[in-house]
Amino acid sequence: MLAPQMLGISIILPFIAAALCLINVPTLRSALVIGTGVVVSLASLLLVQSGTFSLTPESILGINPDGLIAVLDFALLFVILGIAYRLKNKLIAGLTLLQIVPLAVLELFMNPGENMGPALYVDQFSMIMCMVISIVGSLICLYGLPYMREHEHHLKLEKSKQGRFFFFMVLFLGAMNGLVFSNNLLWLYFFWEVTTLCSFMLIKHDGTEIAVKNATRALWMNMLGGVAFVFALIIFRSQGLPLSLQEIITAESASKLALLPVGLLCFAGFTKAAQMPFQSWLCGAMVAPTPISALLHSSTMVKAGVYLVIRLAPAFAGTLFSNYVALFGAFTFLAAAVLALSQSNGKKILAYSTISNLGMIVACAGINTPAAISAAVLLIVFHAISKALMFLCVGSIEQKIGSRDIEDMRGLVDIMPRTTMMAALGMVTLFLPPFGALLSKWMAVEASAHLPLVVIMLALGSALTMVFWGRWLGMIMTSVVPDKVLPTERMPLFFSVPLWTLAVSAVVISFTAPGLYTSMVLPVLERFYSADLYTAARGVISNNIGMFAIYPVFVVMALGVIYAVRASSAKRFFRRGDYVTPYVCGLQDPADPRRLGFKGPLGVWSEFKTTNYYMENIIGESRITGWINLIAIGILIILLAGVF
Amino acid sequence: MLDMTATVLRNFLSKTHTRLYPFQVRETFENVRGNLDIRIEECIMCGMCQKKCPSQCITVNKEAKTWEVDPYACVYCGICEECCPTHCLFMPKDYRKPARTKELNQQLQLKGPEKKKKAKE
Amino acid sequence: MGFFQELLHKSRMKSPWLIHFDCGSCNGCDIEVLACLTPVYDVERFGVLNIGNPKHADILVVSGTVNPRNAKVLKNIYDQMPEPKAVIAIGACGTSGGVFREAYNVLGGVDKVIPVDVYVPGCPSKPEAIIDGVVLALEKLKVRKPEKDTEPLVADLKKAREFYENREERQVTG
Amino acid sequence: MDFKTFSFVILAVILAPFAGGLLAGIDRRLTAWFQGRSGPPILQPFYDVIKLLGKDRQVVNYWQIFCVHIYLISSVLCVALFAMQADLLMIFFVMTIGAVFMVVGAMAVPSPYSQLGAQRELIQMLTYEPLLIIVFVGIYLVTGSFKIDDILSYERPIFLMLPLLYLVLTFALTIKLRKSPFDISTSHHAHQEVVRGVLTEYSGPYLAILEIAHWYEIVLILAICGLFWSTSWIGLVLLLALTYMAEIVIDNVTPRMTWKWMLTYVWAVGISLSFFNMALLYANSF
Amino acid sequence: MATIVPFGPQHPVLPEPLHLRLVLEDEIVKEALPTLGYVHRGLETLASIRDMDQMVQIVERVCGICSCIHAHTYCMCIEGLMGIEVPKRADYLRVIWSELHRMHSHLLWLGLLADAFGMESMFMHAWRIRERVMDVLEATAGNRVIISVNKIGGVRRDMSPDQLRWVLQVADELEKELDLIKPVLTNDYSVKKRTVGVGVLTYQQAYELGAAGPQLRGSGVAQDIRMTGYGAYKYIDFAPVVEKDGDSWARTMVRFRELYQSIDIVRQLVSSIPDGELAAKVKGKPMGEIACRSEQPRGELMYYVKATGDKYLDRVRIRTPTFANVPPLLVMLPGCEMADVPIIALSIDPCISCTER
Amino acid sequence: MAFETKNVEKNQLAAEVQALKNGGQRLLTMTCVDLGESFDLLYHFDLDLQMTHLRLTVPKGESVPSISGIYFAALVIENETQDLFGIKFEGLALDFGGHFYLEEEVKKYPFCKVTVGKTEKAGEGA
Ligand code: SF4
Ligand code: SF4
Ligand code: SF4
Ligand code: SF4
Ligand code: SF4
Ligand code: SF4
Ligand code: SF4
Ligand code: SF4
Repeated sequence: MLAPQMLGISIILPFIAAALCLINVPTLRSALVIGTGVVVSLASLLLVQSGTFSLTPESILGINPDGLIAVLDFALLFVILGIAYRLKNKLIAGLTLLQIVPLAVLELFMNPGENMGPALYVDQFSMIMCMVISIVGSLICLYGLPYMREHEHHLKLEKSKQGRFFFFMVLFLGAMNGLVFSNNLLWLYFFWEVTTLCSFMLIKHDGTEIAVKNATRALWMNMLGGVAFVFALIIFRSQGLPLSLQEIITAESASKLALLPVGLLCFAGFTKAAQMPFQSWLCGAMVAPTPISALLHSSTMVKAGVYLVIRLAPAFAGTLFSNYVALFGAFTFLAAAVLALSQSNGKKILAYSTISNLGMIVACAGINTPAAISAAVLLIVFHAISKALMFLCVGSIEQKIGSRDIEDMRGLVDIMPRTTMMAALGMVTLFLPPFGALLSKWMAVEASAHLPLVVIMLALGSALTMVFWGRWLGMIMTSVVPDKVLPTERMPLFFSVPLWTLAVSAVVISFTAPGLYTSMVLPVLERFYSADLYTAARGVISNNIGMFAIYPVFVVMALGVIYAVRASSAKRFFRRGDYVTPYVCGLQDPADPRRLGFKGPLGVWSEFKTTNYYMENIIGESRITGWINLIAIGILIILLAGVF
Repeated sequence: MLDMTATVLRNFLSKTHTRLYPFQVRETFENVRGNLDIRIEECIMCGMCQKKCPSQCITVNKEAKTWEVDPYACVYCGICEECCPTHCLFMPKDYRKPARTKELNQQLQLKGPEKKKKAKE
Repeated sequence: MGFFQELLHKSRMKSPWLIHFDCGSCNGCDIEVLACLTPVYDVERFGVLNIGNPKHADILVVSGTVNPRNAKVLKNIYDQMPEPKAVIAIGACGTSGGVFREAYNVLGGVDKVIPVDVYVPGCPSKPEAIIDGVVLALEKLKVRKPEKDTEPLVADLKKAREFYENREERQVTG
Repeated sequence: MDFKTFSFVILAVILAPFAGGLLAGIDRRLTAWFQGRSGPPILQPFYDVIKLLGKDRQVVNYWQIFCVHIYLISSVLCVALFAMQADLLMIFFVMTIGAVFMVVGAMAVPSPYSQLGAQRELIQMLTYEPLLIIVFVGIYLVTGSFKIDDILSYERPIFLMLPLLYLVLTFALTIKLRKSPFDISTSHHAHQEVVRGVLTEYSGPYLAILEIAHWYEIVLILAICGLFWSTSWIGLVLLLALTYMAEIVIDNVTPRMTWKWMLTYVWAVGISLSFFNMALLYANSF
Repeated sequence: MATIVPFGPQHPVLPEPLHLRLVLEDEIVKEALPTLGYVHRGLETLASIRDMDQMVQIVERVCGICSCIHAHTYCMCIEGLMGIEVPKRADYLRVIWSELHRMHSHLLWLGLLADAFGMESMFMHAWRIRERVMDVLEATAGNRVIISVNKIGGVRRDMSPDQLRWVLQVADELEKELDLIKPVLTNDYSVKKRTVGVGVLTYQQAYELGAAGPQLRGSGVAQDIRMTGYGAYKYIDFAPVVEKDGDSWARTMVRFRELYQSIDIVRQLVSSIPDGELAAKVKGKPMGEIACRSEQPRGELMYYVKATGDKYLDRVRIRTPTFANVPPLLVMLPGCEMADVPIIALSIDPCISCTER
Repeated sequence: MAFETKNVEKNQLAAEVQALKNGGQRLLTMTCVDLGESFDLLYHFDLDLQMTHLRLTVPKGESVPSISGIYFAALVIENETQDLFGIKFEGLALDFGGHFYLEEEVKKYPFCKVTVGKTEKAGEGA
């Protein structure tokens, strides 16, 4: 068993590789990124072989690890303080100080006591997270290689900033891996702050005014979470509780007393997971080049937030607080879906959809039944894969057509058929059965059935989701040239490898969801819950209130798709039919009946033109964000009050 | 909101208003202008109908002794019928049937007025 | 296959969907076409629906005179109907141009632009006559005729142009 | 799946379109009577579909063909799953595949009507989907399960506990049946500002496939309605007959409304009715 | 961000070929531009190849729906130029037929409006009761739609006492049937939801844009050409129907109440119809200029005739109400919803065939 | 019914029409009559069921000021006249450029007597 080594590799290798990336040699950098990706992915896969175990490293490079972490903590915070000084931002400085001081108090004056617990803890949940981070994250980094070359070419940069870029990208992977494996909350805190810093640096990567502004916002919001985190630590310690995640959630003692610090940790999780009212930092992050958005949205950063909340879920099971969390998550789910509906900016839609999905995950954690937690864990996986796919597709599309507005993507299938197919697949896997994301949604709705308010929000939100995905899916398929042979599309190798891998795995993993559930989710759940667990037999996931027949639906739909593809193939069709032009009340141009549009008043030609309904003046972003934030803050206050 | 319900239910409960044409054909009203025809023997080829027809769809050929109407251009106004001095034009009340091809209604006069002339002589 | 063939033919006869195009009619014929749909005549008894969309329709019912502007529309609508299809021209105007056939902006009847299968005379045609016309057109629908009318409208319009050129002569003889 | 269920599923899949078509025929006949006409033969929908199947194929692009087939398959699958007595919520989600692909098929065509229709269809989905979920949740609250076999074995008619939710379900039914006042995205005839909305650009065999898929859907939704009185055949038939009759009357006495009205009205009324019904349930259980 | 939609010329909702190019944003109409000319025949020029008697038949076919009013107005012009005194019975008969036309026209329109907002049963109802009027027309005049009863100097057909009694009977029946659907138009929530406040035309706008007929009266302007007392209108008693709101509902109500008014007028006329000649003798050729007006179901119709004593008239100019109602339509459309376009378009009762002649 | 018209000159037209509008007159329509060498343009107005007519005589080939700025409704009438008689209106609010009714295939200005065969005689006779 090489488990500890694998663990080490997946955390430390990215740190080292990241540092090496700073050497500005393109080939070396590519090799490093590819190499790290492959090794880390393999390591994460190998790690799965091992069972649950915990570990406290004796030393790292000969230094006492706890001490090292403490020193690095302070170093990190001072770096941020420096940044705050450079940005002349008092808020960030204040928030940093609010962490430095309590942390110092904690480290220097508060006795750690006996029960520290192991520093690292590995179970199936963290393994899943690690796989997602390592594999999806690496694929995104791979994709970054050609993307950033093109990007800097577009921006006509004199001096490449790619070294810095990949430094933070790769570092991010290491930090995330560390985060999910940490059991010691102080370690967790360190990695937590590393991701904050990385995300700040990445968002401001392009250095434009708006990028800096949005990065700053991301920083202070996340620092807010950091502050909550530190205070949670202090409270734990002052109450004599161990700073060990596993003990907090399993210990019987940690009932009433620990609810406040758990609540604070959840709060930290909400900020990181960009829950309402903190959604703006994640939307702001859209100014960054696409690989960054993809990384933040799919496999890292935001997932750290929900990871923590789910981890803590058993600690507040059955409390009123839990119900509030469910409500809060459901509200985010609904509100983000409404906002997504009003957007025509493709990346914004993706952003709001991410927030919406995270809201669902948080809601699941709040519903806090085994069904809900399974939904949450599975959704993390499925969402990461499909969302990464979507982002990468939108990135390629943007590089090709120079716009991220979905209205400009009408008829995309005629311009870049392959990418469009991938994007379509990405969307379908995000919102239609029998794919995993919908499986999770199904679980969530059934699990929340006893909470009327939550279930109504989930129902409304899920319908909205259907609308904004459905129309996007429809519009990229608008084929503008009816009988032209599809153009072939050439993709760079490092575009097509990640895209294909993600696309195939989105389908395959959805198909193997029952297996995934039994092997990876069930063991974790069994530790905390006994009743109402789902069982997966012969491709059917079921419990006493519902069942989802994955294999039958999959098989029938797959056959259906094959049949439909054959039926619609141009070769077969031409034998019996004809391609015609759309109906425009008889006003086709008689001279050129293939032209799309109609001959209108004054004999003037009107091109075909339609747009979706965004209802800007009813649910426009600027119109309702304020209200949404207000409600969200309200729920948040009630929620935090719920811990007492 | 549902103010139409009464009417609809009344329809539902009463006999349908449908006339089952073509299985039941209603007797056409008297004096309906359904078609245009001629008793060609009585025509004196005066050309009055041709002159007065607003649609200009009648052709009277005095030499060949033909009277011709284009039933697909005729608007069944009855002007010709009214102005015909011998009242040889008449309008049966049954409408003219649809057809696959357009055919003129051409009538050739074989006897009729010629006899009259002879009689006069 | 015999049985299915029969079934198909029977269904075609029993389900003629109409599209009505007012091609410059005075409304007299239009309202008579619409009157066929009303309770008193109720052509839905024969499966007739006024479907309104050429892509769904089997029978094109045209009333009114053709002029250069609506000729293009008429032709386009006809082209958009999938085979098997039939055309019924309604009224004096539809069949020949009626009283207006010598007006300067009138090309004549519907058959100037598209092939017409049934002519229903009258001004306006009686609803009964229109029903008869539909029944007459059903034969055409029964078996799909392979030939397609591919003559582009541009050529038709050229013919229309010629029609104008000698218009004055025709006026004198008319 | 044992042999009995399997044969039942096969039977359901085969019979559903016939039932749906017959229902459509009866619907047209009754509608005619409500309008004082004598109406088409009961088998008219079958003639229509067979005729459409025999028409020339023409499409604007291949996506249309793809999408109709997916729509058909998902509707068939839904009926099959229902016959298998699977999970209601799952059936519902499978049904959305079809609905979404119908929209995609309509949006795939660069035609203004089809596009407007697709947008409206999306709004209709947005309107009825939450309501259906809420109805299913209501059924769960009564019977304690989402699985149809459990629901069927519940000993009392659910209708008695969920009368208001049944009303909410009929909203969804009206929208799905494409009847006034909710025939907004498409309707049976094209007498509508968007011609026939999502169906505008389909013709011939593809329109026929859509029609057949629609029959499956109707049967499915009526089956769901039937769950509300599953304890006796008489009750079931009576409930369905009355419901359908009411649908036809409503269709005839209301004009088509606008989508804005639909969304606000149906959500407001539907959600408040649901809350009220759920409150009744809680009150009962104490 | 906009959607461009062609509306017509072949559109299932519009029975007639009118084209509107609509620019929509979230289904709100931002811009509407019309195209006309799909029905333009140029029949006014036929005056140069058809004599004045033949022109009666031609102007009847300007429009099939109110055909006899066209012929009536045209005859009024010629009679005015030639100084012909029309017999009183002819005047009465002309107006009875005109009012029957108004009834069938309004019923037809009501049906089309109902079809436009998807209320099929109302369409069927209106058209079913309209058939009764059509029967009367067919029996008395010999044709259902274009009745060809007018000629210069009088009328071509008479109505027998039996027929006159029958007319009264049909009027009673009609009144009963109308009472049945009256609450639907006045009360029904959904119908009002679709029509109230849709396509509002204020008094000022209606007046300045030259709206005509129910369009004008729906906005509160009490203008009805029948008040000038042409034909037999001078012998009877009635007042224009006026509604204040100026929206589609008001226009609907104007037309609906006019149905009752027509029934009333027909009753008055039938009960006081005098005996006498059907037509005056016509001799000679007209000379001079004249403009005559009448009230069609859709509003005021004006004929201008210039004659030079020749066999052919020099100029016949027809100004139809729908033509006058096009500018108000263009003003009402922007800002409405796509779903309201057919309702607004139908609320002016568009008849393109007389718009373009 | 006597037919009295008031003659106006081209440069007074706008002022006259404006005056009528101020007086509460409704624009009914306008009529164009071909007089051979010139056109008669008749403007018909209505107030309280009384008609008023203005007559403007313009030689062929001359353009006429549009009154669509005063009465928006004149727009359609002027476009129609422009199509049928070829009179150019200056300042049309929306100019269909001679394709209000007519397609390109149709002869220009069909209502002018010179272009229509048989009517020429009648025109000369007048
Ligand atoms: S289009 Fe894409 S690659 Fe080009 S500059 Fe923008 S973000 Fe960079
Ligand atoms: S009726 Fe008159 S026109 Fe006719 S033949 Fe006799 S004289 Fe001649
Ligand atoms: S009925 Fe009228 S149109 Fe027909 S031939 Fe006689 S006069 Fe001419
Ligand atoms: S008017 Fe009578 S008699 Fe003279 S040609 Fe015509 S049909 Fe013959
Ligand atoms: S045939 Fe007669 S009724 Fe029909 S459109 Fe022509 S003129 Fe009108
Ligand atoms: S408005 Fe014109 S076209 Fe319409 S019915 Fe009246 S006359 Fe006919
Ligand atoms: S004026 Fe209008 S309504 Fe009256 S007869 Fe003429 S076209 Fe018909
Ligand atoms: S309302 Fe709907 S179903 Fe009824 S006729 Fe119109 S389009 Fe057809």
